Amino acid sequence: MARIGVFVCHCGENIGRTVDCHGVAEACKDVPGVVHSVDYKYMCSDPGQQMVKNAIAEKGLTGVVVAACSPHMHEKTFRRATAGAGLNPFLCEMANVREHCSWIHEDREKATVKAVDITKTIIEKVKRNVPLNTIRIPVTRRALVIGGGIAGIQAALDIADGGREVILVEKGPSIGGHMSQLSETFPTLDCSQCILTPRMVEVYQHPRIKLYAYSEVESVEGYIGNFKVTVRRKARSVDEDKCNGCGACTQVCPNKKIPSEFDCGLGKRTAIYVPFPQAVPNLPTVDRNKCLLFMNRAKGRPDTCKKCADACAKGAIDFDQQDRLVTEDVGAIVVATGYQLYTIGKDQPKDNLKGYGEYGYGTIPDVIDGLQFERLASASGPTSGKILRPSDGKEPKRIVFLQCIGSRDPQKGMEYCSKICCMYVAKHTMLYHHKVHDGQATVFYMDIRAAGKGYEEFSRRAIEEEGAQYIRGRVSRMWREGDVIKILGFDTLEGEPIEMDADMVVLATAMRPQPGIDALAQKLSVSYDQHGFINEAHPKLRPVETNTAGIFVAGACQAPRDIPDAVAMASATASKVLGLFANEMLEREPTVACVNEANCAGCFHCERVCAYGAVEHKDIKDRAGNVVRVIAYVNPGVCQGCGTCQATCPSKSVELQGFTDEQIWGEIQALGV
Amino acid sequence: MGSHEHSHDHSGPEPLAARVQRMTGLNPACCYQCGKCSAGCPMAAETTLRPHDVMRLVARNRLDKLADADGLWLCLTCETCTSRCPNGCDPARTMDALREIFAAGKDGKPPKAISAFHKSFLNQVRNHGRLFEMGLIMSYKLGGGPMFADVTTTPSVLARGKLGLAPHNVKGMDEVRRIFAACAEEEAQP
Amino acid sequence: MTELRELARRLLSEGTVNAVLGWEEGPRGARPAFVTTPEGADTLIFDHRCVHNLASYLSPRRPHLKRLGKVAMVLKPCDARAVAGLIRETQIPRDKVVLIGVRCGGVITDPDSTAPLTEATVADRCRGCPDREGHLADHTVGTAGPGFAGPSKRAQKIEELAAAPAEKRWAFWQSELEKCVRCHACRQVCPMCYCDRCLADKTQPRWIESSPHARGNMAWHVARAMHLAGRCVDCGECERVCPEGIPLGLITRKIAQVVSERYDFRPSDDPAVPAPVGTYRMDDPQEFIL
Amino acid sequence: MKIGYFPGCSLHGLSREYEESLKAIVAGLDTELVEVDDWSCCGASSAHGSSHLLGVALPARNLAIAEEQGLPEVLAPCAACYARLASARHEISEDPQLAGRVNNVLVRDFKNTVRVRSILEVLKGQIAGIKARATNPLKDLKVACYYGCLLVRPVQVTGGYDDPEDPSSMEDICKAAGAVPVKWNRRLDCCGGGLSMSRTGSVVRLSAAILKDAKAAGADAVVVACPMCHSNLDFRQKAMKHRGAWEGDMPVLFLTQVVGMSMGIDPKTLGMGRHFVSTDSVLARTAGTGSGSGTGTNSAAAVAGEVG
Amino acid sequence: MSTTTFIRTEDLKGLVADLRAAGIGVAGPARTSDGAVDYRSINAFDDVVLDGQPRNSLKQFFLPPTEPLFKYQRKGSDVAILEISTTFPPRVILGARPCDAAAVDVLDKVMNWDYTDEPWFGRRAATTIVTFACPGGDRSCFCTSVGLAPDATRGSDLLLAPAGDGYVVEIVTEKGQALVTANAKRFGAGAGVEATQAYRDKARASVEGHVPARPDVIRAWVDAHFEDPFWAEISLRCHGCGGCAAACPTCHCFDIVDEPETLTEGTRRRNWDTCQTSVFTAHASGHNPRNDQCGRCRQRVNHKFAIYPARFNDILCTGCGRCARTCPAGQDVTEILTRIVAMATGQGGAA
Amino acid sequence: MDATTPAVAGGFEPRITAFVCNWCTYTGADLAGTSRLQMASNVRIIRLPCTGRIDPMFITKAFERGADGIIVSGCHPADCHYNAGNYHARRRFAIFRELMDFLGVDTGRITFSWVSASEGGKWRDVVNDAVTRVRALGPFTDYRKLVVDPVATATGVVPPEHVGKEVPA
Repeated sequence: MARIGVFVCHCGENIGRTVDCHGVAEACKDVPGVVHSVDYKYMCSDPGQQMVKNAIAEKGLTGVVVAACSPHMHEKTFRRATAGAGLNPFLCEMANVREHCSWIHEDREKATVKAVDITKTIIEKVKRNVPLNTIRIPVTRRALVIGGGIAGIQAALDIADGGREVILVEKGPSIGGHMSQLSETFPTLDCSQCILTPRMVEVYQHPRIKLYAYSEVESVEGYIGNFKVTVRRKARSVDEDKCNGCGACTQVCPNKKIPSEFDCGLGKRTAIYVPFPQAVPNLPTVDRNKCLLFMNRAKGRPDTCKKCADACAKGAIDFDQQDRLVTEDVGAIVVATGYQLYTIGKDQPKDNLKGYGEYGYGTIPDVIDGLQFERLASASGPTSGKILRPSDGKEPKRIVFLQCIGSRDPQKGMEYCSKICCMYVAKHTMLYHHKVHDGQATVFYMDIRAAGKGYEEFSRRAIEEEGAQYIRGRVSRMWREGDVIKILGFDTLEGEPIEMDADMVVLATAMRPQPGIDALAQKLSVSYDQHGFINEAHPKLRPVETNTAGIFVAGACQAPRDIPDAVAMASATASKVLGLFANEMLEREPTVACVNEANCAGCFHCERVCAYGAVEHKDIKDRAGNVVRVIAYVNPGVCQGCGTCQATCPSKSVELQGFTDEQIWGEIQALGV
Repeated sequence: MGSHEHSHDHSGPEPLAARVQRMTGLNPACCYQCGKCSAGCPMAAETTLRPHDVMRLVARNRLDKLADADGLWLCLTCETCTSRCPNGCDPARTMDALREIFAAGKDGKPPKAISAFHKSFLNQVRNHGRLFEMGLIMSYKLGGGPMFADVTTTPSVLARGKLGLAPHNVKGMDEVRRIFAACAEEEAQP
Repeated sequence: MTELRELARRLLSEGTVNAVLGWEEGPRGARPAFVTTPEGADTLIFDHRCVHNLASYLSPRRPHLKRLGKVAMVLKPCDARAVAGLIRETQIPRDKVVLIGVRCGGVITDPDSTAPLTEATVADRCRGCPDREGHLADHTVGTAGPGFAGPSKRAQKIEELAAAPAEKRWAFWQSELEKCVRCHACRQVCPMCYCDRCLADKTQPRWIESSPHARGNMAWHVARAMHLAGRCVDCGECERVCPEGIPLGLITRKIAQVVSERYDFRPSDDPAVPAPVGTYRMDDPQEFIL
Repeated sequence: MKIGYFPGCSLHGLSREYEESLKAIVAGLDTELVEVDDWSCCGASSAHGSSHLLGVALPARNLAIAEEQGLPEVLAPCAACYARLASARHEISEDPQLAGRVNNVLVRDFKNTVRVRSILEVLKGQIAGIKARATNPLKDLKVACYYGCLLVRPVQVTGGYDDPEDPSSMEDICKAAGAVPVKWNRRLDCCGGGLSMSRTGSVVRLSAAILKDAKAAGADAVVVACPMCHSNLDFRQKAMKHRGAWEGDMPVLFLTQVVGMSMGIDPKTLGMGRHFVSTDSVLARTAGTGSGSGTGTNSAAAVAGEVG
Repeated sequence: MSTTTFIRTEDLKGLVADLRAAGIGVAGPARTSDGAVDYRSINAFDDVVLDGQPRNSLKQFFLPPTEPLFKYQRKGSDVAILEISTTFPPRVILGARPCDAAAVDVLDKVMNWDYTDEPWFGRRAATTIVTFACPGGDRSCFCTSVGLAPDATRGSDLLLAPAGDGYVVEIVTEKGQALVTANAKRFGAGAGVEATQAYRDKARASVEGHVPARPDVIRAWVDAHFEDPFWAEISLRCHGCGGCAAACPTCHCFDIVDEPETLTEGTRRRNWDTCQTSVFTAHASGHNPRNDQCGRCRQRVNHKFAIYPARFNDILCTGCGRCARTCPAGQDVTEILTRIVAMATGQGGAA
Repeated sequence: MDATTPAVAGGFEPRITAFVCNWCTYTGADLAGTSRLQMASNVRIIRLPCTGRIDPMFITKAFERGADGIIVSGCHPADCHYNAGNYHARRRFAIFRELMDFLGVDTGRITFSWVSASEGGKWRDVVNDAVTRVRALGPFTDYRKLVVDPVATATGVVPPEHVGKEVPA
């Protein structure tokens, strides 16, 4: 039989003014199971808490109801007091007679009746409460960072500098990401590679960072503090231990005409290649789709070309290397997979992206995108920093930049603003102006979004000091006539149509998440939006956490981000990870779901509604070891306690502790007439 | 019963944007004035009312400015604006709705020549069920169209057997007239 | 029929299955049959009186049937939806049962009736049923009649009720539900009710009072309707077996209409199609929410 | 193959050569055109600009009749008719309320089951047949395929049978007929459409730009699939000259005529003589292998007698 | 006592009117909303439908599907019990079937076994059962195989059988006599029992031979074959729905539950239950002695034809055939009993 | 009258049970309190972690126990603390509401709303509207009548739940 103590708080005048607190305490005395019912001026004061403790000891209470303010205010206080008296803290609950009663009603009689009801509801709940214990989960204090761009690099370095091991997985042959492709960065125009390269080297040399380049996450199991990650280490065809990065192999490769991914197709590379001179790790990789030997093998022909192997003094070339799967235990994961650019061609990866036929579907050679322009402007780029047209290598004297290509365009692209284009277009006009002094840069824009430290000043400089012509309006059509590009536009400020000729056009195409992010998100069971960007747990207050505990997000895989944003996010994830790793054990509220194994029918409706992937399949075996039933098991480390599973379970075989059906039934019962 | 009352009592005509939205199901506020429509408009050079101007004036409730200009009637309904609009605004359909508003005659008048042409055209259809081109030319002229610059070419048209001299009346004339009448009646309702 | 018997005989004699679930001629018309020998295959029948949804027998709630071992089951296109449901909800592994589809042009309501299958006698759920054969079966036998077009009498009754004022509906359902004696036959025959321990049998807490008074009956039928929402395959068994003649099909059909209208879902015999309850779309209609 | 056929007013009036050539070629393509009974005008741009409902109801009447005739699809060769019919179908299917209003106005139980096909869509499906029957392939005839506005856009209405910004079906059909499509820029620009009578000046400006671009690209002829475009580009060449906007003569052919020529059909049958700009130059280029009349005379008198 | 009298149809109608006027409830087989026939409260004899067996038996008139036993109130740790009356106002059931009337008499034994069931006998005392001799049944009827007959008087207070323009009335009990006496003007001279003989013979012929009339043989076989594979075989098709038990005039198992109404008040109720469901024998421990349908199917036959006979020397079955008619899966008691007799007499075995 | 019955001063005062989620509506109701927004006192809140936890049976049980009206309220779409609980609840209650309507329950008695933690004012409006609406509908006696007070039978009246089954006197 329950022995419940009820403690009604006056909260000074706050409750006492409109609620007859003594009357409430008296009314509760008749409730079956209540053995102690008192009222007091300030329950949360030390003497008030002491009253609770004393009553627990003296009356042998099995449950405590404090009728006072919102549980959001003082639940912790009174649970602590309860625990202090040796009673399980989860046997204490609060009846909210302040926010939900005294503060919103004037009529004393009505408010008192309501306060009694509220208290009775909680009495009935507490009668059915059971002792719960905080869940403690061991934490593996190593982190996985997915993506070796600037965000991933920053996160990895910060975590490693914080004293924890990091595994950094990069799918490309080198870390560095898009930032390594940039020429200069806005708004300071400092050299991108100059600031990035040292960080890349630091990663490589850091004793607590294990770098898996040319690798991808194969699968992820487990939950916060206890992930098991399988990484596919793709075969480079080069023995990492033997190779000394001399580059002799790349010199002799006969296939030299492969468009370089790093140079966005504007430069060429060989089939065995290092993507760029500062690559980390500085190891060549054989592109098996382009290597003559592998092309021959694919056709069933004998190996002919082995020039690279012959050239290698270390015997590091290994054509028979296979992909390897390695498994790592980690306690936290940072997703930093970055972005790709919208391509304007017809062959868009998703149906709703139609490409830009009116701009020639990207078939006009001198229409390039912003990243290609970066490569042209980069001193290490295919033109050694000269702005030259891809079609004929001439210097364009009239260059036109179009903003919002694929951005802010729900019809053919994405409705969102890609955030960085306004700034990099301004930067491009300046770089162009610095390199082609007699050239004219024109920008078609819709709005200039330059909210950032020094950003507005920077974009104004492009217009005011560097001669860029800004035309407010979108371009309707472009086509090629002879060697000029005809542009049909409209100046909405002037109110006139514009037909202009350009030698080169740069499209500021939209930022999109990396292809395959959806598959990765599914492996991690984190949610993503309709564009594929990873969802943060809360847009304001938990911007670098995902809805899956222990998985964090940094950089442009969450939304379009510029470098400072990405770096700030990365450091934020590192601080979250280090915070998580501060303790060997993780403590969690015991408000988690629990399966009644005898009752579970194994329909897995719970699994379908669980947003966290907390429901697992559990085999029930007979004595002979045969599986006789498969039932649900809720992993308490993963469960967040929403209880959707319980409402969904047809046989009510899963119970959310702290909000069980018994408890809620009692509450409803308490309100009966 | 509810605590907040909703009333449409504040008098005055319905805002143009709301009216257009009611007619077309499109939200004129979607236009962010990028001008891509006008950039591709074949009539942009001739008209003072380019598609993005139209969208703006609708959003700003400027029935007066729209009524003042010929632009609406110069639209070729080529759908270029609609096809290229990044935000799905459909200026062509919006202009249809505006023409409809003005054709009803209560809010301003369409330019004589173009209006006369459309009137003649529809009269032909109402009276015969199909277009009687010769009849159209005649009635257009009588209805106030400019002295037809092509009168000189008409004989050559006839000579090529291109113009019939007598109208063809469809059998379902009653139905066609009923459609005209029913539409007029339907549209007349508030 | 020969085709069916031949197939059953073959499956049994080759040892592919230990038993074939089908229909036979019983003392009171067609009834479920459990054939365990090749010779027994000759007792199998299929005609328009084979109304029973045998999928219920696959439910794991029946240990006495599990002992038969691997079974083949004869199924109508509508029964296939139930089997798909059981597979979808991980109640039976697809590879543990052989499915013999029979082409079907509709059944009547009473397996003991001698009436021919006509527009007048066809079971209401068959009106408008587009499926002549299921897609789930391993083997498909027989030929099907052309099927029957609407109008469904239940749909008409639902419309009639919907048009009536709420008090009328309340009165109608009270007069019907009051008849319920809570034998739970509706649950027992339902292929989609497979919980070992039904919610209605749970006592802590007692959400659904076991007493067959109007209040307990209301709670039971509301819970049943909610549990079957988006899962009911419209086999009509609950209504057929109700010893008190309560028109339970009106409720299940109504909910099916709601689910179909709101979420564009109809019961499917494809186990891969997710059920509409347990999934969501971010833009689901929510006109009823303030 | 049987397909519904909605000629529209122009094909029975100013552009009867379009119908003549269409009928001539479908015979060779094993296609039967079933004319929509007692069809009426689609309302063109005049209807939808004055009453939206009328603009939907007039085409819907024709679709309803076709539906009653049991026609699953209807070919509207005129691009404007196609646009009106297809857009009526689209709007009715998207808007159940509009569907109800249309049915009320029509007093017909119209279920909106008839698909509307453009000439490009239909001929694209027959490319193999066209190739097979091109006994007289138009070798070296350089054509500028002109789509104009309404054949391929907006894509919601057309259903996307061709790319709205970079279409290829007309080129494909012309290639099948042996002609050589040129690459040019103004394939999708508007010719001035319905303003032909009321604002000839605009039409002259727009159409002349199109012809100039075609000429610059080296085209021998412009190919169209719209009576309005044809009228503006062909008939208005004279006015263009008057106003000094255009020099020279650019034959403007209907796509069906191009196909017909490749099949070796008599130019008279194809109505080649009805054009204002002589098609002789085109016919001359294909003369060697042509059947029958060789150089078609394009004098008005030569054909006037035969058509009433 | 077995005297006869006669009532004309007109008087029967008048009798109903008289009873109603006197505030006495009258029930009889009448049409339900879904077109079936069931025992219902009637206002006039014209409501009575005599063709077709009522869907349910008379059981629910004496053992309702749910009935309150008492109400309780709690205050603090005190509990107060509020008794519920077991005295009921008088009523007459007109047009009962002999098999249904007999069932009530069969159940009197168990209801008066280890204690006297007050609500049951309260209702029994208040109720006069006027049975109409059965016109004959269908192939599932077998009353003659369990010692009854279409014109059996067991359980009836009066038995009516049609003759001429009315009914020959057999007065079976004193309660029946009291009804006749209280309404003497409605009864009078008429044809004798012999006038109904053809009617009775025809009815008897229609039900005979469906099940061998060997209850002793059945009982012996059931007693001796608890583990026979026969039970597993017949249970295969059973859904465990309990429809048979609900429809059965003699199945009488019940469950007792406390239903709280508010925090402090509630009712103890008695509700129908059936041995055909898994929860019927489920123990709180989780153990279930009858953990599959095989045991449950056996139990039903066992209880009716062996256990009840052993305890009360009576058969817990009146051969009404409702279980066979209602079974959704075609389980048929006539088939089961016939096969048992055949097995017992060496003419067959489990398939 | 015991203390649990709302004061009846000149008319019917409905009893309304509200099932709300902890993160949005409960906190929104807290905000209404801290903002001292006055509202009708007829609503009793039962706090749950998420609308996804709310089972339709809670509602039938509350009706059984004499509630005249119900409020179900949680986070706006996309705001769910648990990502998707409210989406699941939305489907569940869309169906439940139609079911109740079909069974003849006036759906005006059941209010569904999204009230965020910042919408104290909206919570007040939801409460006041629901109270006004249910007050107009009157007490939900239909549901309460589903089972009789057995005390009545102590006087010898036959339980009306047997109407049709037992002959009334």
